[in-house]
Amino acid sequence: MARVGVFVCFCGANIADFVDVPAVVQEAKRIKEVKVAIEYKYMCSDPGQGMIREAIVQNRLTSVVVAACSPRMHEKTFRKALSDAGMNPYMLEVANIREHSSWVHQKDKKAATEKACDLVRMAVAKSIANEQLHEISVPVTKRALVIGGGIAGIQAALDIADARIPVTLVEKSPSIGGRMAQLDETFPTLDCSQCILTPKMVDVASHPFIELIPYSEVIELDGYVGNYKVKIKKKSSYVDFSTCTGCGTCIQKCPVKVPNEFNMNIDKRKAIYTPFPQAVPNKPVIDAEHCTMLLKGKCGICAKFCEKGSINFKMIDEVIEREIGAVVVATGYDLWDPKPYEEYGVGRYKDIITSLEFERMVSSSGPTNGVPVRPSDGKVPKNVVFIKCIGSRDEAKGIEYCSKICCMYTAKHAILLHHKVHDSHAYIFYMDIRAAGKGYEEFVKRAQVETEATYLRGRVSKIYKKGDKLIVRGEDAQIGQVVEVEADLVVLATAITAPKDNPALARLLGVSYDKYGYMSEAHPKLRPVETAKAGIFLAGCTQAPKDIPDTVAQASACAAKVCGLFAGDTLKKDPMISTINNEFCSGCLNCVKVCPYQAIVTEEIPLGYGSKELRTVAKINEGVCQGCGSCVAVCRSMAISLAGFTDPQIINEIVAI
Amino acid sequence: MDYSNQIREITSKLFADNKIDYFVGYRQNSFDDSQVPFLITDPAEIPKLVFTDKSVFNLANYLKPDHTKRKRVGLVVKGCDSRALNLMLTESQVKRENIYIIGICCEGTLDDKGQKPQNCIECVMPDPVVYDEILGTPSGKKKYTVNADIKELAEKALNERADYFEEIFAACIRCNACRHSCPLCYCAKCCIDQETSTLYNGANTTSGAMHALMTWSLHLAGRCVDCRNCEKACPSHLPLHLLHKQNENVIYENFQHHLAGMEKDDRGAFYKYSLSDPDDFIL
Amino acid sequence: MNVFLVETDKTGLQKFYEEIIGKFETYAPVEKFGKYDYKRVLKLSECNPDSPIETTMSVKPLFFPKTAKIMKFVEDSSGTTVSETEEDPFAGKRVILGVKHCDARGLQVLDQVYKWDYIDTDYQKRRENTIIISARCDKAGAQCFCTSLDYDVENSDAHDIRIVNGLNGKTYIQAITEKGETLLKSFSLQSTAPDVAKDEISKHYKSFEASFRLKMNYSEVNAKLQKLFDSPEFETVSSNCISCNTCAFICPTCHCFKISDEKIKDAGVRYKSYDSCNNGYFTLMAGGHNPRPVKYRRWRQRAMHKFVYYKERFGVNLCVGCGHCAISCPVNISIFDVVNQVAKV
Amino acid sequence: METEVKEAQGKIVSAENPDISAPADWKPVIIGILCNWCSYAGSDLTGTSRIQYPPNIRIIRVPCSSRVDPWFIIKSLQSTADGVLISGCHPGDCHYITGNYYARRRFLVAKKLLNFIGYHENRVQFSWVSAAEGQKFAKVVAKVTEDIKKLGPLHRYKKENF
Repeated sequence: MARVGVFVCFCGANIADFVDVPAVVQEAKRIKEVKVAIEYKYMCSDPGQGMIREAIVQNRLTSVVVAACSPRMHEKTFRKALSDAGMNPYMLEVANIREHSSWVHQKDKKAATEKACDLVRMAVAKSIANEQLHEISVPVTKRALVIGGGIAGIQAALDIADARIPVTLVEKSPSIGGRMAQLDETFPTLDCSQCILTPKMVDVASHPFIELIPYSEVIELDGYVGNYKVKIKKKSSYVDFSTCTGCGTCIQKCPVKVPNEFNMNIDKRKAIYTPFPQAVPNKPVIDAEHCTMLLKGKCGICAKFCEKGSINFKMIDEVIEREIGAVVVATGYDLWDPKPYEEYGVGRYKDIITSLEFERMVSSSGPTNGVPVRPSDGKVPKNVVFIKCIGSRDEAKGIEYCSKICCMYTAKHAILLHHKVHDSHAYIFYMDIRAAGKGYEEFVKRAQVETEATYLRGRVSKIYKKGDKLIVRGEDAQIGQVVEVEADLVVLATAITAPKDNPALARLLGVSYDKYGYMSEAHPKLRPVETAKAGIFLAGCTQAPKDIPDTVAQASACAAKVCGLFAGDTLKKDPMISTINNEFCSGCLNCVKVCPYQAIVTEEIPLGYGSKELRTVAKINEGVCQGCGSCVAVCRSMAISLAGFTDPQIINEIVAI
Repeated sequence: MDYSNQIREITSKLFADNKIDYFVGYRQNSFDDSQVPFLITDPAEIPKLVFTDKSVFNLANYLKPDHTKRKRVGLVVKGCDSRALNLMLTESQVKRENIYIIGICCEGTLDDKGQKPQNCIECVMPDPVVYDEILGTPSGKKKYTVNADIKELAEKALNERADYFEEIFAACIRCNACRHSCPLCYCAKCCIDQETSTLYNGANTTSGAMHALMTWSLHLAGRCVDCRNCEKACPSHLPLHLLHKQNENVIYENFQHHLAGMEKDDRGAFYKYSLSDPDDFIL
Repeated sequence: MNVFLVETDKTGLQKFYEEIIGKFETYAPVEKFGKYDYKRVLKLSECNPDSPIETTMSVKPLFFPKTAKIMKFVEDSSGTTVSETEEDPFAGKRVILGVKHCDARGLQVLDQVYKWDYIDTDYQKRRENTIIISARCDKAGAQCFCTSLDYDVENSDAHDIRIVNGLNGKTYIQAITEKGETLLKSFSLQSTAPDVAKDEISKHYKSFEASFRLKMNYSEVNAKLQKLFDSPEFETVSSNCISCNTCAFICPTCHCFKISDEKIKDAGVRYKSYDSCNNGYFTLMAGGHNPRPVKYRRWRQRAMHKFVYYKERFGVNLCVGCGHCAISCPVNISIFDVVNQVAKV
Repeated sequence: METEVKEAQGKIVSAENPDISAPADWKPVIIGILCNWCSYAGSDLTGTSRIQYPPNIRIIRVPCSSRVDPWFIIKSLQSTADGVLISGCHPGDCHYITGNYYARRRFLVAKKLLNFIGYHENRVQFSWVSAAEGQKFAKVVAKVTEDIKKLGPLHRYKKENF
């Protein structure tokens, strides 16, 4: 027989002024199951909680109703009070008589009191159907998987590994480093990108807790938080990394030349190559699409010259499996292709380049040894026009969002241009200058002052050729006139986009992604690092465009999340999740279809008691279920119930009014 | 249409090749021209099998484990029956490899009075949508029309409609024949005949019947194939199709012309969603 | 025995019915959704009790309704207070017209169980206060087999007044019980009791008896069934049963029920409603064991209860041969076929 | 076709049955089923902001609008409620990613079906209220209460008087 205690709070004057608290207590006392009903000034205070504890023991209560503020406020406080009195904390129900009554019906005390009485009656009725629940513990495999070896992945891997947690770092290309390795200098400090990145890359390679798997991709992820199984496809490199010394002879000898994607195809690389000289691991791979030996079976020069015999043309893709507990996704970004800007002559005029091409040119290790040149004639440009927001903030041609970093890197490019070509002049067409960040505004100022660059506020309407010059026609909104600039080179600050493989990867991982292909965080403000799928975290531009400091910060946040997840031997979980009574389950598996977390799996159970025949029924994976109840409502045979919000609980509430 | 001979031939072969343990067909009733479902395990019974336009009952019902014990079953299906079967397949109630389906391109059945019933006149898919063997010539998918009864009722005043339905619910005796005759009501435990009366009104009151029938029809919303097994089974002759057809209309109009079980792997309308589902009824 | 027998004609009978409807709370088969059921009638034009009409439900619900409140309760701090429900809506003085004799016989059979062990006072009161006027069938239906059972259809005393359409165009109103006789007398009808009337009634019965399609040897079937509990035939005969419960709900003699409570706020009602042994979990026990998990066992229970167990305990056969179940069965299973097929061995 | 809701001589006539009426000061009971993350939080915000709304609603908390089985609505309408309001997160904002999309489908069909069998369409209403929309919650409740007041008492399929 249920024995319920009701504790009504005055909340100082907050409740008592607008609800007749003693009347609510009297009403509660009339309910059959209520054995004790008490009012107090502040139920959440120590003495208030003490009263609850005392009443529980004295009256041998089976459940407790606290009529006070919103359960979103003090549910945890009161649960703890129950726990301290030796009662299961989930036997608590909170009647929200403050936010839902006293504060919203301040002009009608009678109605507010009636409503408070009803809310108490509902809570009592619900609490009678409450069940004792216990925190769920899920075992964890303490190994993290980091997908992507750019600065985000590197930072996350290092931070996790430094906490002595093993990390598997998977990188798609032959070397880690990512986009940051392509950069020359970084804003706002103008420190050399390679100089700050390469030590970290080397750390990754040498870290005892990091397993680096380059030139590979994640192809399957199974399981749930703390207990994932991942399959990684190691693409065939045709070079045995265990014996290769990275001497580079093969690269020198290879006769096949291929556009070099690391340098934005400005120069060429070989068919056997390392992406860049500081690559980690510094072992070459063979580009199977271009190697004559692999394509036609002739050549094999590299193998001839390899002293270690590391080259193996028969190497095949390999699938490796790892058991992991958490995943950090750090797949970075792609650049938007400016082709839709036909009026600028993109594709027609060689001397219109993208910002990353410019970046590679001004890089001292780049294809032009650090000097920008015109692709058309190789001359050093004097007048350079930079156009911002190419693709960004452009609903018609590109994407709606702001790519966040273009204002800053364009200012950087103006400075770099000035440094490399002293007599040059930069013209910058912009929509706004977004320079929010530590030292950012100062940096833009510096660019404007130091380089004397001409900042023109307005959109470029057209670019046309006049002789060997490009005439950039745009509007200067500040003077309200059309201006024309004669340019040797035009640099487009193209937008950042999500990597094109992101949606496929997101589906594979079971996380959601937005319409642009960026993976979605669990909450835009309060859970920006987590995804909705427990144990999968996001770092860097895979979630949204961001600059290096933000990326690194998010990567470290991911590491903190992973370390937090792995802090104990088991994971503790809220027990308010679904359970399936498999005797009732008819195995239609519609619950599986509506579950947003893939938390429902199937299991085979005997057809009847002692039967050898099996039938398939649904089973909740406790580790994954978040307790939304979608499955409960679609279960026609009422086989699923959601702890804390069971059908009897809700119906009890409905009929108590 | 009379496919009796073909069905007998196919069935004999199925038994001879040991492909099935059960065959579910129809046999002539002993004293009038109606037909009843006929389950056979013995090939000697094959000559009794018939199939004509009096073969009304939706045999997919017999794939429930209670009847054929998850064994290998051969059965005859018309268009609507095959749609139900499709859903049973999607909802993992039967294994495709365990059933041998003889699909009939249905030309419409006849009721006791020799009339074509309304659901056959309005039939959207007379051809089988899933089968191993097809008999007859497919005539293709028909245009979906809103049931005349529904239109007529929807145009009535609210209180007239309410009166009408109250009479229906009052006449219900809650025998659950509707649920048991429906091939898609295969739940091991049905929520509407569960004895948890505080949740579901267990008593045979008007409100109890309303609760039960409404819940039942909502469980079949987006799944009902309009075979009208339920209506034919109802001892009180209640026009149960009204509830189902109403839901079907709403679903067809609002959710991308969804009709239950038309395609392989089709989920019921409530087990999927579209971002463009109507939102205008929400405040 | 002094027979109270009135000879009249169609018009006389109409007048008789009209008078009854005017004086009593009268029920008769009324059409709704294309089928007939017993409903309260206020005018003769609403119904047609002349010749027996095949109703879907039997007359049972007027005595054992599909649901009935059995008590009320209120819960408060002092505990649960139980009280009587308001007055029984079926307890008044009533007349039921157009009852087939099999339906009426069904009530006689039910009486046995209601006065045994626990006496159901509600039921007793309803029976006592009701006069059943029965029109003898002219022709047997396709599923009827009342004449093959253990009761004397010709001289059945299950109803209070019998109406017979004579082959000579006359109509005869005969009082069977004292209640009936009192009623007829109160209508100032005179017993004419001509011998020709008796002859006519007997002739009518002969022609009625000859119209039966289904016939069986009851005592043989009953005797055989007693030994056939383990007959494998039960599985065959029930193979196409879909366990829909229709047969039990419309049966004039099925009397299983379930109890359910409904509650709003702190007050509630306990209901008693029909249930059926064909229901898969009718016998499911709290511990999870179900002695009749498969349908052939449920059918065996149904057949044996109808034809063996009840007879053993109360001396009457539970099945009255009305054929309601076979007519309503969506897959046309007839209890007649079931018992005969099982007993064929 | 909906019947015109009549308000005759200070009495409120039931929309579903013109024979039933209630005095003008009759107070409807409305059951509100709110999702925990948006609408319940929004209703809390209404409280914290001290925005006043009619006191007829009784709120039940569920984790997500997708937890709401249509038979909760039916059960409510058969109990004391004269109307039901169900509220969840705006499309795309669901704390559980997709819950409200499934819920939306069920609600539409259930609402139409209830209307079909004779409940006025305003008896059962749905809203999307975010955690930030305290003001909107108050407005929704005021509107729903006003609508249901006009409809008069609900009498059909009520549990028999106990």
